[in-house]
Amino acid sequence: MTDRISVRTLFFGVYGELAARREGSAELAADSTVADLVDSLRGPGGLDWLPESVVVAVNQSYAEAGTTLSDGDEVALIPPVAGG
Amino acid sequence: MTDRISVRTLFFGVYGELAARREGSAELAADSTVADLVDSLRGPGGLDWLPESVVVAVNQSYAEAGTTLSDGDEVALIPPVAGG
Amino acid sequence: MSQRPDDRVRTWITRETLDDFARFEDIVGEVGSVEDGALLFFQGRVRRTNRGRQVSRLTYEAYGEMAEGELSAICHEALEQFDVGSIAAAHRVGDLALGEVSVAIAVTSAHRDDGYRASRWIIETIKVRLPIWKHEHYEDGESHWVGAPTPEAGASTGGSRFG
Amino acid sequence: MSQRPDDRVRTWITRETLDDFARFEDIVGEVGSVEDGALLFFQGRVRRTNRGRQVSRLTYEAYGEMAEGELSAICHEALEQFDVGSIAAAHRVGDLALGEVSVAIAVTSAHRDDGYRASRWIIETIKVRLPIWKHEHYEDGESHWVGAPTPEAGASTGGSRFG
Repeated sequence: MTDRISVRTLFFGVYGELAARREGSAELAADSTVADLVDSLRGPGGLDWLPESVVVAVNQSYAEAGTTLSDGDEVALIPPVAGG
Repeated sequence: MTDRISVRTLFFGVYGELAARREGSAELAADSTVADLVDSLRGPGGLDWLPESVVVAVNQSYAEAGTTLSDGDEVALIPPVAGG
Repeated sequence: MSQRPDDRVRTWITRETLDDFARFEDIVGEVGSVEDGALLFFQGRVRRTNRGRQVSRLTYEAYGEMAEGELSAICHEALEQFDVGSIAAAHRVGDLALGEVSVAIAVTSAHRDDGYRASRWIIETIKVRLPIWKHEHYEDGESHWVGAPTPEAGASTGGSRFG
Repeated sequence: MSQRPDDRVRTWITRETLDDFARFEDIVGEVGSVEDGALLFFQGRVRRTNRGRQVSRLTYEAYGEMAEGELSAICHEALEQFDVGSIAAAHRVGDLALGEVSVAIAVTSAHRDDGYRASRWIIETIKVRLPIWKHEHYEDGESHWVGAPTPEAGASTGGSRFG
């Protein structure tokens, strides 16, 4: 059988407000990518307002949609930044 | 007969060093211009190292070669500036 | 005497005030050198008017550890790209009142052109990369996450509004 | 509340130190406003190495009254040309040691682009218009008026060397 992985999810700024939570966790098939995670979050009854092109950081570094996730990763959903 | 005017001359930076004086005065024909003054200063036995295109300020404002001088004017000979 | 790059960069994310010039003066004194003929110090401050609305206060939220890492990375990249001597950069988080300093960047360089270009590059790069979000509170009692869709738009449109 | 332009510009030529950040912080506090979201502070400092020579100290000579007038004029022109809120600018004269601040310029503006452009314009314009001359003293005991021909060239060539 396929192994499962668990990742920690973080929602910042307006995403935290829209998701009504600042963090959570997700169970995924092993070898899932960032895009797979975003798809699962946007799924039925989920965060359907998340843009396809959402910016994501994995373990505190910006990551591509194709980046493969590992068990225990910290995955942050990054709305448009507005520092400065 | 033509009236004469007298102007005060100031020599800054390297000009003061080369002229071996920081200030002086010059007698000129009435209606003399900045260029006339510079010519007279550069004349025989004078400040022959003064460039034709020397920058001049009259009464503390940058002036053109054709500016007409008046009695009592303060005329400064301005070497390449180097503030900052 | 050459210095390791790490000695020439200081960065931090903080809840403490950045309003004090003197603190940066001290840091520049520590990390700068007499080979640096120029110092460029930039402050971003909370402005009363933004996009035509009257701001009463701001809250900055940061992805703390990542913001620390990104700010340091940005300044080290500036050290690679520009001929500068030292860099100190800091960003506030938490609640800020009008006029308070939200971001401060000090750059020393042998020549001023490098300092102006590096300082500008750092603030522009902070604005696109640093994981910090600004929640503006307005005089009229409303509030808004800068860069996010308005609440009204959020209620009526799908995900493509972010596109 | 609008301010007259004169309230928004402070300039001075001085024999006193300009090394202190805090003094500019105070002035900016007086002449700036909460409509200004950016502050750009530039310092020019005495650099050890200039054109490959080791500088030991500098003397700045100014055409005092004219320099006061020109510095004020430059800053008022910047106020006309750029969308900035306030400007404070000062230039040292007399003897300066290595590392001392020779020129300092603070600009506040609603938006940072105006601040960066105005600050840069002011220092570049100071460099071509302000009637101040720099006498560099070197480690080897020689000295030279910056921008002037070298003493050797001065002794051997005519006026055209300035051309």
